[in-house]
Amino acid sequence: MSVTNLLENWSQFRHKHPVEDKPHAEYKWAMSIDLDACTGCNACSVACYAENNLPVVGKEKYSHGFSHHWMRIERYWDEDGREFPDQGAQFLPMMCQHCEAAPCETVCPVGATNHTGDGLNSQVYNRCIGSRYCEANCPYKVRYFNWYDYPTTNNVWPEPMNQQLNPDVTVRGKGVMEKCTFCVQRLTVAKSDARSQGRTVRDGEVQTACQQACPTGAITFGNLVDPEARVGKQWMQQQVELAVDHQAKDQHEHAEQASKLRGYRIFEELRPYPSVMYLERVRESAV
Amino acid sequence: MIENSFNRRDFLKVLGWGGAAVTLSGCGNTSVEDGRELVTSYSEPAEYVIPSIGVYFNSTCAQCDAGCNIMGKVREGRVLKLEGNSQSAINRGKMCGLGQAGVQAHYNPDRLREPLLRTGDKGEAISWDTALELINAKLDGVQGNQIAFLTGGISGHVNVLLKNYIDALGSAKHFAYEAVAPSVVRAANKKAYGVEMPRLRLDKAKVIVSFGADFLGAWVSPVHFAQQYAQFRKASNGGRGVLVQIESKMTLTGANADRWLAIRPGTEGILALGLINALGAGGVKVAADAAGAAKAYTPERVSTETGISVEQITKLAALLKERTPSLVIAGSAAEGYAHGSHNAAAIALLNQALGNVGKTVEFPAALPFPQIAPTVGNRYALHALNDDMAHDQVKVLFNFGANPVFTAPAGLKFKENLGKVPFKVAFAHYMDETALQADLVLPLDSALEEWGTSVPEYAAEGAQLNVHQPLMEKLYPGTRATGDILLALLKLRRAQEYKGYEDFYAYLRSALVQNKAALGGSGKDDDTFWSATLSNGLVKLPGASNAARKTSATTLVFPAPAAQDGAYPLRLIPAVTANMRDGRHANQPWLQESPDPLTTIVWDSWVEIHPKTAARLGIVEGDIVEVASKSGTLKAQAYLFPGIHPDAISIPLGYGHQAMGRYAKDIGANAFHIMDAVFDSETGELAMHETRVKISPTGQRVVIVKDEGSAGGKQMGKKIAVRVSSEKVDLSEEV
Amino acid sequence: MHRFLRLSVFFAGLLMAMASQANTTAQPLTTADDLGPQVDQPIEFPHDRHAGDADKGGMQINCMYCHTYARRSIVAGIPPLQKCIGCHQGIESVRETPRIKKLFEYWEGSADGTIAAKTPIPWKKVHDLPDFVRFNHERHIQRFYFQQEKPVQEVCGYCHGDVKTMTVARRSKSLSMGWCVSCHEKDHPLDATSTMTSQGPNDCWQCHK
Amino acid sequence: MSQRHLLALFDNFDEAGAAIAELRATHIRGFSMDDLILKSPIEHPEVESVLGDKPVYVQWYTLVGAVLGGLLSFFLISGSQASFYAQMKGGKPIVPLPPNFVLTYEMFILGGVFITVLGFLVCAGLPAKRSPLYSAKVSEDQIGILVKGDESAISALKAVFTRHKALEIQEEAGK
Amino acid sequence: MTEKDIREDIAWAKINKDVLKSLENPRKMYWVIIFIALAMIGVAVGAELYQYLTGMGVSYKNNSHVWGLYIATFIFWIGMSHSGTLLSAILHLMHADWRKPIYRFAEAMTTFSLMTAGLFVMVHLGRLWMFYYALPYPSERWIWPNFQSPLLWDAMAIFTYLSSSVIFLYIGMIPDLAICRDNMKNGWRKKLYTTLSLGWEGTDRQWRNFRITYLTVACFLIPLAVSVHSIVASDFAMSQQPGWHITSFPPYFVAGALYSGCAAIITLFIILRYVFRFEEYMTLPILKKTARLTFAIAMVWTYLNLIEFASVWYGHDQASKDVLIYKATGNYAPFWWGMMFCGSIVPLTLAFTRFQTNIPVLFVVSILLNVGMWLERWMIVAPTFAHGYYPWAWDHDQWPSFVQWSIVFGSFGWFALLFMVFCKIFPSVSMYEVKEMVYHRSQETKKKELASKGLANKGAH
Repeated sequence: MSVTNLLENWSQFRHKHPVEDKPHAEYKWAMSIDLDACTGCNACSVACYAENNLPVVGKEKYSHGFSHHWMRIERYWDEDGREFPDQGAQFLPMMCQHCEAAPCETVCPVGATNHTGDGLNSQVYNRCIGSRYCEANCPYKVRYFNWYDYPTTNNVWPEPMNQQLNPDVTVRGKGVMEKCTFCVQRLTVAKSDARSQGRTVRDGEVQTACQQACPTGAITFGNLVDPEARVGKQWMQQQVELAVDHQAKDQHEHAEQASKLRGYRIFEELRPYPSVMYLERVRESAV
Repeated sequence: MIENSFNRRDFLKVLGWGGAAVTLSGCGNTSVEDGRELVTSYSEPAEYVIPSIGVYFNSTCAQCDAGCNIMGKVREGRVLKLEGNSQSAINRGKMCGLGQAGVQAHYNPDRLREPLLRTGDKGEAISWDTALELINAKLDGVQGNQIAFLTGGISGHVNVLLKNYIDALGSAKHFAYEAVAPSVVRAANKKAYGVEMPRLRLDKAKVIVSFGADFLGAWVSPVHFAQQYAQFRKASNGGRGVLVQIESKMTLTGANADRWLAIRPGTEGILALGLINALGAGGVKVAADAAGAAKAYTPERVSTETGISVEQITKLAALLKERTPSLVIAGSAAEGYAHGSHNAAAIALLNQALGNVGKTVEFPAALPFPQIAPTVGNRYALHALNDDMAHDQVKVLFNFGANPVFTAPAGLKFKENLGKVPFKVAFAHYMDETALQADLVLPLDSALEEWGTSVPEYAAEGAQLNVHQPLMEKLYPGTRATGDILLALLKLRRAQEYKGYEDFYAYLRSALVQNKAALGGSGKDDDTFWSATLSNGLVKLPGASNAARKTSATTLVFPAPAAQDGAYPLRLIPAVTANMRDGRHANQPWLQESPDPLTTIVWDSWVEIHPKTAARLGIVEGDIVEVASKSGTLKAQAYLFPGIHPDAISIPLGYGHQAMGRYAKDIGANAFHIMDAVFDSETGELAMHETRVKISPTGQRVVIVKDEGSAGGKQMGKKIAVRVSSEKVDLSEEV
Repeated sequence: MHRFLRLSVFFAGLLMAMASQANTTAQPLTTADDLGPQVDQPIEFPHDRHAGDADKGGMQINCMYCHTYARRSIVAGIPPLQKCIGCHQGIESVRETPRIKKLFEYWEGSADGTIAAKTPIPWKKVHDLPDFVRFNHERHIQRFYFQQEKPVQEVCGYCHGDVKTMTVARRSKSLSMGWCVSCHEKDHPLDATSTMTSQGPNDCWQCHK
Repeated sequence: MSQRHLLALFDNFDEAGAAIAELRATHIRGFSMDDLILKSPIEHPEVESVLGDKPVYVQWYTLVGAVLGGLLSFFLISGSQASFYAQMKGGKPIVPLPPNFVLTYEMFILGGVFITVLGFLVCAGLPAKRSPLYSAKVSEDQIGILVKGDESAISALKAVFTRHKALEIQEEAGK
Repeated sequence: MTEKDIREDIAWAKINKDVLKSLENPRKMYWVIIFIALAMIGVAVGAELYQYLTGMGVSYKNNSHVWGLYIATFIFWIGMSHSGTLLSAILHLMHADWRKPIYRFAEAMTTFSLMTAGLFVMVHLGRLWMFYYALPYPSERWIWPNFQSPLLWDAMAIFTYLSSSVIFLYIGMIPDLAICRDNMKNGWRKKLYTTLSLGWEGTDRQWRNFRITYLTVACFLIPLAVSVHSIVASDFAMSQQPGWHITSFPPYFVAGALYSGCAAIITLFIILRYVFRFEEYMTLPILKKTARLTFAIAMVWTYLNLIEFASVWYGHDQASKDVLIYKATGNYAPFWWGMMFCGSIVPLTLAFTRFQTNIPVLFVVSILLNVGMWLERWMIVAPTFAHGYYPWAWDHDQWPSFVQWSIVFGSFGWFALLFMVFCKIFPSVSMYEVKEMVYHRSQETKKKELASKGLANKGAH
């Protein structure tokens, strides 16, 4: 940190990063979730527990809202007050949206949560001091705090269950915030392998745990920069753009093709520019 | 990939914990250290072993009978995670939550570690040899037909050994019992189509009418169906498929239906006939006999009996008429009544009338090796065994992992009858309710430790043989694989025949290698074939497809209309949830903590009540209600749930264990124990939905522990989970 | 009046000094050697004999001949017992020396049966980073050894010090975060595949898990 | 010729003021007005009319301190933000001005306050050694005048003080 | 105004004597207070230890409701600190000399409530032992805290404010310390005062620079105080949450701060007056003025409060509107209405002259006001968490645990202890300024009398 460096590269440090004027170089990890395919079966959530060393907190703690499901399945009913929910329920997998302009990043006093070059919203456990401002400022409430020291709590990882812990993921102690990482441990390995072969990661080469488990393939994950990536094609086809708070779907002037689209992002209007696009659930009109 | 078994077994040894427990604070190191941790490496590692890089081994998921093929990620000799095997036609690389939790069955801290012999009311650890000797001794002088074997669904070479052992003992009493198997539907299918489990092609259908078949949740082969469902939705065969679910309690599948119809419990068959009638009226060519059978079922009558509006019926009929092929499925909700098989038959007839047979209802290949074919479990078996025990017909009982003391309805008095059996041997992973009653408990290897094969009853394509292989060395030296135990027992009877086999692994290997020609390994030398088989984790079996068979309405018995009972006004619908099933996995914490998809409740059981009914009875959410049936009562928290018929309440099965370790014991209430012993009139299967109950608030109230927040399932006008009607979008255009 | 001027100038200087001090103290001493404790291993392995220079009686064996995983994995790995035996079976000259005897005990099992045959040697970890740190050997070897073709002992030496002169390896760099960064922030010449900066990564998640 | 101190205590300010006025008027040899110090329990700005007003430089320290504080903080903060670990915050530049201004503002004040106090100590000559003659009365309710003059002047000074009914006159012990 | 703020014929020597007495023997009540305070602290320390060792979970917050009473009480104490500045700085600049007898303890209050507030920042952290990560110091790690975070601005502002007000307090005390020095018998206290008074002798030069310095620091303190609480406000206003993201927050917070501060001054005024027998100096007229000031600020606060509701109500942000409705009707309603009552209705009593000098009434009222202000802070923090943007994460029945309550409770003990100890060691009434006050006022009256006798021109000579 020297003042000379500051003055020399002033313009570079004044860039709004990474949205708008500074596009992503190699990778921009993003996701799309087809709510029409999602059956709410919870496979993704359990897979996440297995992959990311999530503690099982037990009934008492769960009742206080100390649950740790980075990937939670929400179930919504129609609010039209009919006797039966005869259009079924609506399921929504909700995890960290890895916003491009993340509200959580700016407020962390120690800079434990930052934006990475690949457009991930990083959470560095051993830097976190537990002020919990990030969660306070998260519109989706998808950050989970270690209210207790789970590694040393009874029946969380009793011998030999601790042998199942994933060595690539830190087991968080008390007092740190945590959240979905898009399985960064897998991404890092994939990127490293790709680099050794002098290329970038191919589409489908790396999967997040939830995507890998999902029986209906509702979850698509990939590199938005890569033109071959399925996720990119989906975003393109749904005309959803990353750093925009008003998508083609919302514009009234060309309503007719806009109505054909079903891609949307939650809380678009708050301008966090989330990296997760949801596809509206479709319901048959004939019956 | 794998040179020889020795080498990879060596690889499966657990290594020093170098970098295994990565923790932020408390345990584990948080600063640079020197010489604290050990770092070891295998003395003779195989080429593919690279520290810190996971190696995948293929095996088969043993969490349910669907037989999904899985890969275990192994590092430093520890299996870390289970993932789907993409070569599998069943699950195509995917997995359900239940399967994922398989590792917790393996690492469960409450597993049994050595053979236990009952002395008084406590168990005493004994050696395996004494245990086996003891069994042999106890068998002496007992006539064969007084020796009974109670198992769950069982297949593959373990099944072969079991059969051989049974017949070595001169017994014929093998009771295969599955508490929640679709056994009535199997029987009905057998009659209708000639096969117990026809292959359902959801992906080909344009309309699916499911009578309470929870094929996305817990029915037959959920992961496989889920994938077909995805294609069915994706408009892969032109036009997005329409799912209509007809049931009295909303299942996960029901929650995903385009139209969910709350039908009066037990009247599914009537509606099916009503639809046939309506179709006929709508101008669909229906076979004369079927039309005749359905003649009496006018929409008005059906409507009054089922509670489904005439409009709905006609709409549905119209839909079925215009969009073909369709598929009609009879599920556990339809079969769970005294007239269950009549319902199932009627529904099969509807399929016939719609001409789906052969289109969306196909027929599985016949298995070339009958001896390894699955012996599927049913509920009649329990009934039969129970009678035998009641009449002191059973002197020695072998129990392979089934847990009837937990799952038998109170009406059967199973526990008392079990007490009459002089010597009970339980093969068990955990000290569950049944093992507690046993005189001798033999601890089993976990599914991730043992060798074996299995044949899924519902194979997606052709037939297939699944390979189970260890993903890790035994956690406890004191446990043994089912196969090894059976082999040892057999050696005590037929030493000559089996002396060639050092252990079950040797037996298995030779058994497969001998038939390698039939297993697609012709020409290969034994080792190559064997290692190829192991690395694939499954063998596709060739087999001629069965021919379709036409059903006829002549044998049809008209399902009885729903009856009322003043004393017990409500009907109990025991819910089979994807996580808990019949409760054998209740001790896997991931499953306890992953919220029930519909109620989002965790770590407890609950009583689903329709808000209308609740209002009538003055019950609000969180009330502890007493549910009383003729055979028993239980207390549980009430949850107001719109997705249930007002004449019914629903309680999930699998909770309320009295044993099975820290994660299962005393969690919730056991709905099995208030079920009346009513049986299906044709098959004698226990009718799961025939229990009538009354409920009353006890005055206590709790805050339900669930994931859903104070807003309930409401979005409060926010744009979170959005739904669009189908004519607005065209999915076929999408990526 | 003058005193006041002098003083204000003095304090101005003081503040400036503080500022520049704050700047400079932020720069960690990059080459600082920070010698870790002696770790006594089950067998006192002589790195100098194996990897040392010829003139000092070493055999100049490439580090990655034994630590073979370094180029393929994030960990360098301890050579399997097999590897040691592979060579030493053929070297009768040293067969009877105490260390080699010990080695063969692990392979063939000890006479008193305390050590079973083919027991992995319980080496102690010398360069043991905190659990939440992900240091990737592969990346560093790939970049400096394969792409920039630096001599292997130099490349390993960046972090492990001059092992070829030690018997049992001993940590000789601090391996602290600041120490890592002192190298990451240097401008290294770009390698073939990197489309990123010529510096080491500065993003937390590259090294923290 | 050696100098001696003299401390006269007065009941109220008017007499003290008058005494000073007279001292100024009558030029006593061997005594200069600069050697006169007024000590009072409370502040008497009026004294300047008789002593002549002396400039105060504290505000200059304030200025310097505030400016330096501000600059220092801005550059330290921006500089550290622009370090090798550029903490990327989605949608924000690495060196964002508004937050830095907030902090600059705080440091501006901090610097101001600290250096002002420093200036005060310097200008007021604190901490100081006790002057040879001191009476606790001046911190209570009396006004003290401390003068330094040659042996010769002492008597004259005394005379002036007594004339203005000094309650008490302390004298430094002779050498 | 006929009755005088303070007797003008009061002898300066007496002033010294009376005030110095407060350093010697207070009434029994003093020791009672100290004892109670210690007990309260004991409870809190126990609770904090338990929380530190077990984890934040024991305070019963949860994943959507991550902040609780700690932050609320933190704001409360910060707010409390503002009155000191108000009395000493603002009124000083306005030459309202009735402040002189009471500003000293007001400043002490500022300092100590800031220290208390600081504690809550710590208590609230999940990893207290890693606190130093938040400090901007050049570390071997090469990383700095995130200067974009309002929390860091807080830290900076509070540090500045604390150090400045300590200095202000100290500078203002130097002449009095000299008095203490001159009147103390030998002993540790004498040493203490001697060192602290820096050899002050009240020379003309010292006084001259003293005046300027005091004035300058006062000038700095006012914008500083305002900035501090508006920064605390920006912790919320800068965030995106409904009910927080409100433009009028900073002024609103500042008003609230002054409000609670004045209320606290009344409380302490009454206590000190009794405990240290300060009836001569902390007179009813002064109390009356303070009461009136408080009333004025109460009305300002009420106004800003209504403004806030209005701007939410007529704004387009549905979410914020929901939160507002939830506050008034949801399960926080009792507290919310309690706040409205204590904050806006109770102060009306201060409008009546009869009550403005009625000590028991004022005592009760002033405490009620602070209860109201504490509730206000809680109502800012909690409902937004319980009823934020994301319905699924709503959490209406989150109730702070005993741990939280006892730590909050104990903080009052902590404050009381610091404050009372201070008043025992240092003169809590500024002697030299009371003298100035008396002096100037008597000069005034003299002039008046002379003028009235029409002998003004004679008196001039």
